[in-house]
Amino acid sequence: MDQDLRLIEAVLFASGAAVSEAALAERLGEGADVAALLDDLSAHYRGRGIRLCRIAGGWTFRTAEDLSDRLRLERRVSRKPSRAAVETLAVIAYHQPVTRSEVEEIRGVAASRGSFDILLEAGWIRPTGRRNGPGRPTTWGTTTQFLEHFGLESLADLPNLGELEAAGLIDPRPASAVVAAETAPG
Amino acid sequence: MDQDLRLIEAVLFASGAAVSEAALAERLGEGADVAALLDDLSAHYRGRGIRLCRIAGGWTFRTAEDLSDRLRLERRVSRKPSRAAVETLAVIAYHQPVTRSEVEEIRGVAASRGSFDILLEAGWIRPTGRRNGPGRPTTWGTTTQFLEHFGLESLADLPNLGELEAAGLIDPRPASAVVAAETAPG
Amino acid sequence: MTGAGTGSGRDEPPPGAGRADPEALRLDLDGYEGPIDVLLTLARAQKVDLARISILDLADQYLTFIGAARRIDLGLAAEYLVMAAWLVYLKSRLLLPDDDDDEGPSGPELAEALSYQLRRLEAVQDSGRRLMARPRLGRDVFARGDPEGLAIVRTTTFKVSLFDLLSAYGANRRHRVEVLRVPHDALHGMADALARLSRMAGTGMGWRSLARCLPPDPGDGLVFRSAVAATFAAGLELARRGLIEIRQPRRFGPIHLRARDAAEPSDRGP
Repeated sequence: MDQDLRLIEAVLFASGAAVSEAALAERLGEGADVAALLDDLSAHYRGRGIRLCRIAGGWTFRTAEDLSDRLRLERRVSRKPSRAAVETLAVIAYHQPVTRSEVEEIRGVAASRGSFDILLEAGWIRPTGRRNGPGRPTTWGTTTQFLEHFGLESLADLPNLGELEAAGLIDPRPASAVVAAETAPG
Repeated sequence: MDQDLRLIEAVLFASGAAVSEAALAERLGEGADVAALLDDLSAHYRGRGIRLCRIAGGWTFRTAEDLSDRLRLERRVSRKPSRAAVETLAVIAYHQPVTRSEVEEIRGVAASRGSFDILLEAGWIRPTGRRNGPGRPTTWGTTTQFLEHFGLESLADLPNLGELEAAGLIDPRPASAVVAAETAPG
Repeated sequence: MTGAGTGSGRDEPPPGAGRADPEALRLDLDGYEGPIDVLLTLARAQKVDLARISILDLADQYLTFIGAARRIDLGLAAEYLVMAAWLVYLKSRLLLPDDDDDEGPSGPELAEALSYQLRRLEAVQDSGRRLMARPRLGRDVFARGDPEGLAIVRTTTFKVSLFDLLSAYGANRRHRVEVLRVPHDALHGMADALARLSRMAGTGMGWRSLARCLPPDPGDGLVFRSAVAATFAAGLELARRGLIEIRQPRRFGPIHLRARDAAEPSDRGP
């Protein structure tokens, strides 16, 4: 195989961007017929998995377009959201519409950005509007996807505090009931 | 050209790192003879400007070695590693997992902090764990990047490793301990 | 301990192999990594298999070398002298009959350990050179410069059950009791302070201390502090709007407020 052709092949392969014919000519030195070499190379790769393409005034290798579907790989990943995310979701579900700072206030924890991101990614929460007041903060609520995921027909299906307590999910200390009653929405 | 061959070519080309045979098989689906396809592809690139190489446990394309001079037009001035750094790297590569004090013992020199820093910066070494014993010192080994940089398929590919092992020269213990163990009766 | 396998280490001459030509010792120690490196270089110059080298001869050569180096540079690094001392000791152990009561390793064992260390270091140096001589990525061979990457489309499914959700809420409710609440109804707010100061500014008041701008019943303790803070903050806000001026003649001194000069009516509100 022609040494210049090999060099062009290697240069185009290793370059981080398309290479102009002028730059190729400079590399090859005087007397090289860059256009003819590119023709050769292009012919060689015709019908293969890689193709020589002319892009933005230069030449570069690209994978063949018809393979793009087979080059993609589908992966299903199953993730367990953090406790903070689950708690944030619960607070949003029960207190919606609720602002981010109200969620933080209810959870008694400051940072919740990561939790919101995960819940958004899962498609479980959505912005529902803005609260009148300083800064007009976004309010959040749950989505239809949320109901579907948890097998709920409507938000009214969420058990109320009394039912949660009866199910043993809330410590029935009197103080908690007092505080809960104080801060319950509505 | 065979569609599977085209796909392998495109996958290896598009991937930023070496691709294992298992990963290739997963992409090709059942019944594909990956080894035979790789042989075909390898034969196809023989003598060209790009070459199919086995590196770091997978397959990848690299520019042909003999073109190195003509490819190195843009002189990236890479600092030549000091003798101390090269020696330290060799000790870690051949004797891993090895502690810092074992490196010093083998080299017979105390200071090697700078060398470790340079090797870490190059991404060639990494902490691999801790040695049981007083102080539980960190042990060091080489990285995948190390294999990639030096074009090694695996650590078993280290030049001359077999002979050095046969000669009993791969042993990070202090020389006196090695000799004592060998001369000990039984 | 045959030296059969070590011969491969001698395929290529080490860089600067000639530097320790015993006839023309270069007394500059800068090029060496340490005493062991000097010993190894001296040993190599003998052009014998390291496994068969005479440690006794080597020790003598080292002592000669260091003796000469020391005449030139009295500040010779201590490690070189420590090695010299140790080699003198080793010589004595090799030359004098072994003391059977001795607990430590015998002279020949010490010599063997040194020989092993030299061979192992030689192997390391040789391996390092071989590694560096390989075609290296980014220097001799190149990877694809602009890999398109293999798209992996990830579909994430989140695993949470309704039970997880409800217990999280339950746990949250439970912890509510621990949240500290500060009764804030009794505190002075900025809205009142703004209204009050605006009224005062409207009457064209002259310099007046902050203390005399407080509400009629500022209270005490935390409530009093809130009155001061609210009034001061309201003052800053009105100053920003150009309605009043604030001055504090000295650090930590009293703060005074007054309405903006009537000569600048444009700065006033309608």
